[in-house]
Amino acid sequence: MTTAAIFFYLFASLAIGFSLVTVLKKNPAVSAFSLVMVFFCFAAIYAILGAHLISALQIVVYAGAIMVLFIFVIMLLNADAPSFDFGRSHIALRVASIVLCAGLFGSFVWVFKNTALSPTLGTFTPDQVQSLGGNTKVLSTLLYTEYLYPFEITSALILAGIVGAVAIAKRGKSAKSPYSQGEA
Amino acid sequence: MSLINPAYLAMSSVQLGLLTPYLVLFFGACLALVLVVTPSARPDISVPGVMVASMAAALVGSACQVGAPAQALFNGMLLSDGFSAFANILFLGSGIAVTLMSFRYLKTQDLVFNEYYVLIGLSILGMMLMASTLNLVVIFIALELMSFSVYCLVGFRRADRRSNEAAIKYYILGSAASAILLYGAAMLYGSSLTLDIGQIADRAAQSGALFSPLLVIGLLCVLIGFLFKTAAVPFHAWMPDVYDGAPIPITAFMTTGLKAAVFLALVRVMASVSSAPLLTGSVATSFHHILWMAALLTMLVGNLVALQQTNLKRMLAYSSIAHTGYLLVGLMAGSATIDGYTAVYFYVMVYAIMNLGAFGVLTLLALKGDAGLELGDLAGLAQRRPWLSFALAVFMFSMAGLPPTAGFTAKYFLFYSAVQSGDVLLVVLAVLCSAIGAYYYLRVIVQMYMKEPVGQAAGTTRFSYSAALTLGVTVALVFQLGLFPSAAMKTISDFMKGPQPTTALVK
Amino acid sequence: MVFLPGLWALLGLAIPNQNAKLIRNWTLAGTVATFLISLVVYARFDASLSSFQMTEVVPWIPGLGISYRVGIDGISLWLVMLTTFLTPIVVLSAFESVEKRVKGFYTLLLLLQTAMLGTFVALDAFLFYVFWEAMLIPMYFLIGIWGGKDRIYATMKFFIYTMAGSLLMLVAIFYLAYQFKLQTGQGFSTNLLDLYQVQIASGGYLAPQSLLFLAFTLAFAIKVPLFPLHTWLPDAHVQAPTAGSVILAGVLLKMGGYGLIRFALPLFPDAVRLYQWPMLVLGTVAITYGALIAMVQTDVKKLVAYSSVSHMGYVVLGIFSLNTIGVTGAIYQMLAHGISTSGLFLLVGMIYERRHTREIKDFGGVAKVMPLFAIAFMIILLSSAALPGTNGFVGEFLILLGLWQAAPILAAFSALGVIFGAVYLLWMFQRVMLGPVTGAENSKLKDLNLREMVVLIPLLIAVFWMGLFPNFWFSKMQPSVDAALTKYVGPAQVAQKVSP
Amino acid sequence: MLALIPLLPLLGFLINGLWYASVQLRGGKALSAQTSGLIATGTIGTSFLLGLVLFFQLGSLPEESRAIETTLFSWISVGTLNIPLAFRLDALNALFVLVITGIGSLIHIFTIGYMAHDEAPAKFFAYLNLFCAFMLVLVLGSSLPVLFLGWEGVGLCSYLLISYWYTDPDKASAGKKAFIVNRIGDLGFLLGMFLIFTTFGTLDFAALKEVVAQTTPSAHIVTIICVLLFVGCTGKSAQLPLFVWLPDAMAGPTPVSALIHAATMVTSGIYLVSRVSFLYTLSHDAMMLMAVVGGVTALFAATIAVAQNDIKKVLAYSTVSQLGLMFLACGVGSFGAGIFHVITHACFKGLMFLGAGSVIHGMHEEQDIMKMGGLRHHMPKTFLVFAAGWLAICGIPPFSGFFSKDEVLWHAYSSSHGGTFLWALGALTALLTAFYMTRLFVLVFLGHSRSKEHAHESSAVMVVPLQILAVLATTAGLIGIPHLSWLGHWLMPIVGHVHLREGVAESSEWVFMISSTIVAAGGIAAAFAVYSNLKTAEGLRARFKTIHTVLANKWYVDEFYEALFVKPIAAISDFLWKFFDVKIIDKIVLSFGTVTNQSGALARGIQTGSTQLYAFMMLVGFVSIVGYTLYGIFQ
Amino acid sequence: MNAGISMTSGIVVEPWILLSFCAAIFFIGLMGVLIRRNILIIIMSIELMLNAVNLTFVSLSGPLQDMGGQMAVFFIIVVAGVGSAVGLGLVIAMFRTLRSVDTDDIQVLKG
Repeated sequence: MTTAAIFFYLFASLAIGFSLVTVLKKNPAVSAFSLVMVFFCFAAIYAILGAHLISALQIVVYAGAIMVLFIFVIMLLNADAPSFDFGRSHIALRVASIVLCAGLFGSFVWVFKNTALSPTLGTFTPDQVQSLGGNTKVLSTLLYTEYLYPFEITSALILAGIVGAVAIAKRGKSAKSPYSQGEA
Repeated sequence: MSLINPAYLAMSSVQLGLLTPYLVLFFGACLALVLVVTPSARPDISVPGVMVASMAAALVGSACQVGAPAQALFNGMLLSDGFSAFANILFLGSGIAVTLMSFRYLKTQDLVFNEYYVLIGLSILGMMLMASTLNLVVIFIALELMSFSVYCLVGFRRADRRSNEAAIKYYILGSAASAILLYGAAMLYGSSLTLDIGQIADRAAQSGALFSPLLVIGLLCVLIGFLFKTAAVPFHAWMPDVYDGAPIPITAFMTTGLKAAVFLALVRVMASVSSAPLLTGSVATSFHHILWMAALLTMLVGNLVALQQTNLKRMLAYSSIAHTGYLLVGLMAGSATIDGYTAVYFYVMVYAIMNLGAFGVLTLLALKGDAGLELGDLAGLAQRRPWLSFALAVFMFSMAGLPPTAGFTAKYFLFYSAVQSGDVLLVVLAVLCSAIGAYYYLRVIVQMYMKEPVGQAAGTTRFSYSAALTLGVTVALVFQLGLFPSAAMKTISDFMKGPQPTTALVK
Repeated sequence: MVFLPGLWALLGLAIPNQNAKLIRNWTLAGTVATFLISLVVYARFDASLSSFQMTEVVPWIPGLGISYRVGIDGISLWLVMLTTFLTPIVVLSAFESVEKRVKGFYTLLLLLQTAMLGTFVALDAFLFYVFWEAMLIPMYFLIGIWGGKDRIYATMKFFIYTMAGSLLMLVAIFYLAYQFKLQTGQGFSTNLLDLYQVQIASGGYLAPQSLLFLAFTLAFAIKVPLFPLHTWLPDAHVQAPTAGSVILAGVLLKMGGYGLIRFALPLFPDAVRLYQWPMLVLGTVAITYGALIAMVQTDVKKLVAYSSVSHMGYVVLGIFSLNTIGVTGAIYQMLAHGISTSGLFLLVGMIYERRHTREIKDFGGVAKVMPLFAIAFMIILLSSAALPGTNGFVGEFLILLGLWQAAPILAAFSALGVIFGAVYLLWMFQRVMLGPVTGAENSKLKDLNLREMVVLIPLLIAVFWMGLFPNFWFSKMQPSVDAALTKYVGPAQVAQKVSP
Repeated sequence: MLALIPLLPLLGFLINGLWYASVQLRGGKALSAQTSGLIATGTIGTSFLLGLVLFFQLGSLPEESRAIETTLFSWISVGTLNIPLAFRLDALNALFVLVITGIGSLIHIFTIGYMAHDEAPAKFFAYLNLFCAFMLVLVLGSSLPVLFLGWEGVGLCSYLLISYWYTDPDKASAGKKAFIVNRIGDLGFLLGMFLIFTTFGTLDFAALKEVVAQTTPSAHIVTIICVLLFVGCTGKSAQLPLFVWLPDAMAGPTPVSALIHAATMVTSGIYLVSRVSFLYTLSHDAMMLMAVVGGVTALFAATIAVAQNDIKKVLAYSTVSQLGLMFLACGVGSFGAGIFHVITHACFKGLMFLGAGSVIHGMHEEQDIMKMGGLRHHMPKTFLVFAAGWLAICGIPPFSGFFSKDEVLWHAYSSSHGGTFLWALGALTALLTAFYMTRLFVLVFLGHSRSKEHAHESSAVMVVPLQILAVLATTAGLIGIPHLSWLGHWLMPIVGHVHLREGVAESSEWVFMISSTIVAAGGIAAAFAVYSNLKTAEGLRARFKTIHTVLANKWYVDEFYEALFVKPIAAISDFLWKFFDVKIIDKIVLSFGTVTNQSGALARGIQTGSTQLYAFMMLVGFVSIVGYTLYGIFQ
Repeated sequence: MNAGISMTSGIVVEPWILLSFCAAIFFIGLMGVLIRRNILIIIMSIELMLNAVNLTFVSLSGPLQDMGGQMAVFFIIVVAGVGSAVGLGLVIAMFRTLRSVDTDDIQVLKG
C-alpha cells in the first residue's frame, strides 16, 4: 500500500464519518459544518487521484460558496436549533429505508467488484496529461473546445437559477403593483 | 497530439443556422429579463410580448429546419434532426400557449411578477436542449435548467403554502432523482468510456461485447431518473401534489411541455439503446419486465386514484400519470414496430394539446387564490358558459379516448403499435384501464351538463382573447387530429429520420 | 348521406336558442330529408348482388391501412332504413316533451343519427369502431341531460359498460389488421373484406381465434344486450327520455346483432362453431329470463326494457343457429323489434307526459278515456307479442325455425318466451288500460292528438306491412345473408343433420 | 273469388273499425247498431253466398281433384322455406266455411238486436268481422303457417271479444286468460310445425301429404309431431289440461260465446287434426292419446256441468264436453264423425247459446238459472227453439245430435283404434249431457218463476236467427245418416275410412243407436225426476255435498293451476328480478366498479403527502428494479 | 477489475474500492433524504449524493485514461451550486409562509 493509498483510506473514512454526522446530527448547523468537512476530504481525495483542478474547485465552490449559502440560510432562518425530527419518523419506515439503502449499497459493491470497466481506454494517460501541460491545462482547454457547448448552456442554467431563486426568495412586496423591479 | 481539435471550433453557417431557435429563445429571455429589471413602461405586457415573440420566432426557426439533413453539432452534443425540430415545435407551441393563458391568470391572482415569463422561456430552452442530445452531461444540464425553472414556477405563488409545499416536494424528490440519474451516467461512463449514449450504442454495435453489470446498473439508474420525471409508478408520488399546488398555467406547462420533453428525451435514449445489441439475454428480459410492470402499475394507479379525486387539478394529475402509463406501453412497443415511435410522438403531441386546452379552461375558471376547482364547482357550467363547457367536454372526451377526437386516434395508434409488438395482454390491460379512465373524465361532463348550478361557482372570470385563442386552436386541433390524423402522422414520420431503431429492445 | 344529419346539426346550431320552434322544424326537415335520401339508396340498391354496393372509399390513414370505406349490402340497407325511418318519428315525438335546452337536444339527436348510420355502413373495422364509440357520446348526453331522476347513474353505467366492452374489440381489430399484414405482406388493413381473408389459429376455447371472437362478441353482446350483460339496459331505458329510449331500443341495440353478423360470423368461423352452444344457451336464457322479469315489473318502461332483453335474445339465437333461415329471421327480428319496441316506448312516453308516472298501479281503465291510444297500444303490443300477421311473428317464427334446425331442445325452451311474452304484455295492458277507470287523474286524460297520431301511424303501418309482406324485405337481404354465411355449412346440410 | 271469402269480413272490419276510430279522433256521431250490423252482416253474408257457390262448384269437380286454390302473394320466402299466402278450398274446409259463414251470419243478425244498446256497436261488429276473417283464413289456409295466422288471429279476436266489456276486471282477466292459455297450446303447434318442416321440408298441406305418402317417416317423429300439434288443439279446443279458459270466456257477450266458443273457433282443433289426419293415422300412440284425452275431457267437463248454476257456464262445460267427444271420434280414426259432430254441434250449441243470450237479454242480464224458471210463458219463441237445441244435444232422434253422437259412440267402440273403455266414456258423457241439459232446461223454462225481474221476449231480429238455427239443429243430422251418409262420402278423400276392429260387425251399429237413445232418455228422465221439484234437488245436493262442492268448484282445476304454475312462476320471476338480477348480476357488474373504486381508495392511501414516504416509494422502486435485474444477471 | 491497469498509470487504490466508497457516500446521502425531516439537511444530503457522483466520475477518469469524467464533474459542481441556490430560495419562501423547515409541515397536499 502506497502512501497515497493510506491517505486515501484516511480521508475516505473521515468522509464517511462526517457524512454520517451530517445526516444524523440533530442540529443543522452541526450538519453543515460536517458537510464542509466532507467536502474537504473529497478535495483531498481528488488531489490524491490527480484531479487537481477539481480538487480546487471543490474547495472554492462547495466549501466556499455553497456552504456559505447554507450557513447563511441556517442563520437567516434561525433554524439552527436542534431539530427533533429524527425521533418522529416512523421507526419501521426508517429501518426499512436503512435496510434497503444498505441492500442497494451491497449490490452496487457486488457489481463494482464483479464487473469490468470499459475495455477501450482513453488517450489521456497520466504521461500524456503531463505532456500536454498537466491536469488543469488539459481540462481548461477541453472546456473551451470539446465541452464548449455544455459550458455555454450552463450559463443559461445559472441565469435561470438566479432569476428563479430571486423571484422566489425576494421579499414579497405588494403584488398589487404590476411594475415590479427585480433586484437581480 | 494536440489538444485542440479544430473541428470542435469550426462551425459552418448552416450549422449556425441550426442553432437559431436556441439562440433566439435565449436572447429573447435575456431581453425580457432586461425589461423586467429596468423601469420600463408596462413590463407586464412587454415581457410576455417579448417572450411570445421570441418563442414564435424560435418556432418558425425550428419549422424551417424540417426536412434539413440531420446534423450533429458540438461533437455530437447537439443533434439537430427532425426529432429535435418536432420536439422544439411542440415545446415552443406549448410555451406560447401557456404564456398566453397565463396573462389573465396572473392578473386575477395578483401574481404579476414578470420573471415568470422569463422562467418559462428558459425552461423551454432546457427542454429543447434536452430533447436534442444524447450526451448524458448535456441531458443533465438541460434537465436541471428545465427543472430549476419549473421548481421556481411551481412555487411562484409565494404566499400560498400549497405552492411552497409543492415546490419543495418537487425540488427534494426531483434533485434526488437527478442525483440517481447522474450516478447512472457515471456508471455508464465507467463501463463504456463515454457519456454519449449514441456512442455507447455504436460501440456496442461494433464490438458487440460491451455488456457488463455496471452498464446495466448505469442504464437502470438513468432509466429511474427518467421514470421519475415522467412520473411512472412507483416514482409518481410527487406529481399529484406538485400539480395540485402549482399555479394552473404551470400545471398545464408541466403536463404538456415538461412531460413531453422528458418523454421525448427518454424515447431518444431508449431508441438509441435498443437500436444496438446493448441488452441481451436475461437483462433484456428484465428490462422488458420492468417497463412492463411500470407501465401497468402506472396506468392502474393513475386511473384508480384519479377516480377518487374531486379536485380537478389533482384528477388531471393522476390522469397524467395514467397517460404516462399508456406512453410507456407505446415506448416498449416502439422498438419492435416498423413505424417505430411515431405513435408515441403523436400521442405526446396530442396529449400536450388536450392538456393545454383543458388547463386553459381551468385557468379561466379559477377564482382568486386558485380556489374553485373542485368538481362540484363546475355544476351547471354548461348553462352559464356553454362554449367553455363545450371545450372542456371535448378535451375530456379526448382524454378518455373517444372518437372523433384526437385522444382516440392517438390512443389507437399507440395500442396499435403495441399489438404489433406482440404484447396483446398489456394492451388489453391498457384498454381496460382506459375504460376506468373514462369514468372520471365523464364525471366532469356530468357536472357541467347534467347538474344544476349551485350557488356562486366557478366560471365568473372575464374572457380573455389570448385564452380564447388558445382554446380555439386546441379544440380545432383536437378535432383535426381526431378526424384526419394521417397528415400529422405522415409529417411526424417524415420528421423522424434520426432515432429510427432497427432492432428490437427485446429478443 | 351519413353526414347529412351532422351537417344539418351544425347548420342548426346557428338558430338562436330561443327559437325552439324553428329548431324543431329544422331538425324534422333534416331527418325527413335523410329518410328521403335513404329511399333513393333503397331504389338504387341492386338486390341480386351479394356484395357491397354504393361503396365509397376515401383513404384516411393510409399508413395503417385505414380508409373511409362505406357501402351497404342487403343487411345494412334495412338497418339504415330503420334508422332513417325512426329518427324523424323520434324528432316529432319529442316536439312537446322536450322543453329545456331544445337546441342541444336536437343537435345531439342529429349527431347520433350520423353515428348510427355510419356504424351501419362502415366497411372498415376501424371506421366502424369510430362510429360505434362516437355514438355513445350523444346518447350519453341525451340520457344524462334529459333523463329521469337517476339519469346520471344510468348514463354512466350505460357509457362505461358499453365502452369497456367495446375496447376489447378495438384490440381485436388491431390484432386482425396486424395479422392481415403478416399473412399477406401487403401492409396493414382494416378493410373488412381484407380481414375476411385472415386465417387465425383456432382449436380450443382459448385459441387466438376464440379469444378474438370473444372480444368482438363481448362488445356486441353488451350492446344487444345478452344475458347476463343486460343490467345497464333497464336503467338506461327507464332514465332516458322517450326519444332516447326509442333510439336506444330501436337502433342502438340492433348494432350488437348487426356486429355479430357482420364481424363475428365471417371473421371467426371456427370459434363461432365452438361457441355456438354457449351462445345459444345464453340466448335462450335471455329470452326466458327477460320475459320472467318483465312479468313482475311495476314500471311500464322497465317492463318494456326487459322485454327488449327477451326479444333481443331471439336475435342472438337466430344468428347463432348459423343457417339462412335463422340469420334472416334475426335480421328481421331486429327490424321488427325496432318498430314495435320503439312504438311501445313512444306510447309509454306519451302517457308519461300526461300523467308523469310510469307505475302500473297508478293507471287503470285508461282505454276508456283514451280509446285511440288503446288501439295503437294494442296493435304495437300484439306486434311485440309476435302475433302472426304482425312483424314480430315473422322474425320469431324464422328464428325459432332456424334454431330448431340447429338445436331443437333449445328452440322448444326459447319458444316459451312466446308464452311469457303474451303474459307480461297482456297483463300490463290489462292493468294499465282495462278495468274500471281509477283515480281522478286517469279520468281526465286526453286522447292522442294529431301530432301523436302522425308519430304512431307510420309505425302501425310498418307493423302490418312487415307482418304481411316480409318478402319485400327478404328479397333484398337474401344474397347478403347467404354471403355472410358462406363459411358455414349450407342450410340444406343443416336440415339433414337434425333428428331428435 | 275464394280469396274474397275471408277478405270480405276483413273489409267489414276495416269499415267498422276505421269508422269507430275516426269517430274517436274527431268526435261526431257513433254508428248505430243497425248500420254497423248491416255492414258486418252484409259482408259475412256475402261470404256465405260465395261459399255456397264455391261449394257447389267443388261438388261439380271430380273427386280426385276436388280443390280450388288461389294464391294471394308470397308471404315468407327464405332459403328453402317458402310460404305463400294461399287459400285452398277442398271438401273438408268447404264444410267449415259454410258453417262459419252461415252460422256466423245468423249470429251477426242476432247481434244487431243483442247489442242495440251498446255504446260502441261498431267496435263489436268490427271484432266479429275480424274474427270471421281470421277463422276463414284458418280453415282456408293452404299451409300450416297460414293456418297458424288464422289460428292466432282468432285467438286475438277471442281475447278482444271476451274482454269486450273491459271495464269489468273479471272480464278483462278472462280474455287475458283465454289468450295466454291458447298461447301455451300454440307453442305446441309451432314446435310441431318446425318439426314437420325439418322432417319433411314443407309446410304446405298438399305437398306434405305427398311427401308423407312417398317417404316412410319414422313413427317416432310422427308421434312427436302429432302430439305437439295436439297440444295446440287442446289449447284452442279447450281440452284437458288446457280447457280452463273456455268457461271463463263466457264473460264475453253471448253472441261471442255462440260464435266463437261454441260454433267455430273451438272446433278449429278438430279441423287441424282432420287436416293432417294422414299424419295421425301413421301414429297409433298419438291417436290413442287424442282419444283418451278427448273422452276423459268429455266426461270430466260433463260432471262439472252438472253442478253449475250459471246458464252460460253450463253451456260452456257442455261445449268442452262435446269437443271432447269430437276428439274422441278423431282419436279412434273416425274423423268424419268428428266433423259431423262439429257441424251438428255448431248448429245446436250456437242455437242454445243464442237462446241463452235471448234469455239473458230478456232477464236483464241475469245468468243464474236458479233465479229463472217458468220462462216458457214469458218467452215462448225462445222456449221452443231452445227445446229443439235441448233435444238435439241430448241425442234424441231424429234431432241432429243423435246422429252425430251416435256415430261417435259407435266408432269409439268399433274402430280399430277404439274399444269398450272409450265407448264407455262416451256413453257416460252422453248420459250426463242429457241429465244436465234437462236440468238446465227444466230450471229455466219449466216450473215457476223464481225471479222478481219481469222477463220479456226478444225482438224479431234476435228471434228469427234462432228459428233458423232451430231448423238446422233439427235437420242437420240428415247429412250423416248411417250407411247413407253423404258426409262420409264427401269427406272420404281427405280423412279416409274408419277401419273397424276385428270381430265387430257393422250391423251391430243399430244396437248402439238404440242403446244411446235409451241412455239419453234415461238422463232426461233422471233430470226431470230430480229438478221438476226443487226440494228433491236440494235433498240430493245435501246428500252428496262433498261431490257437489267439488263439482261446483270445477274439480279445483283453476286453483290447482294457480298453485302449480301461476304462483310459482310469479314467485320465481320476483325472485329472479329482485334477487338474482338486482342483487347478483347487477351486483357483480357494479362490483367491478366498487372494486375499482376501493382499490383506488387504497392506492390513494399511500399518497399521504409525506415527502419521506414518497422518497421511500422511490427507494422501493429503485431497489426492486435493480434487484430484479441483478437477480436476472445472477441467474 | 481490469488487470492491465497498474499503479504506474495513476491508480492509487483498486477502482472497485473507490467506487464502493462513492457508493457508500451516495447511499448515506440517500438515507439522509429518507430519514430526515429538516429540509436543510435534506438538501445537504442531496449535495452529498452529488459529491459521491463527482468522485465516481473522477475515480473512473483515472483508470479509463479519459478526461470526460473530470469534465462532467466540472459541470455537476456548477449545477449543484445553482441547485442549492434554488433550493435554499424555496426554503426561504417556505419559511416565510410556514415558519418551518420541516417536511412534516408540508403535508397539506395529499390524497
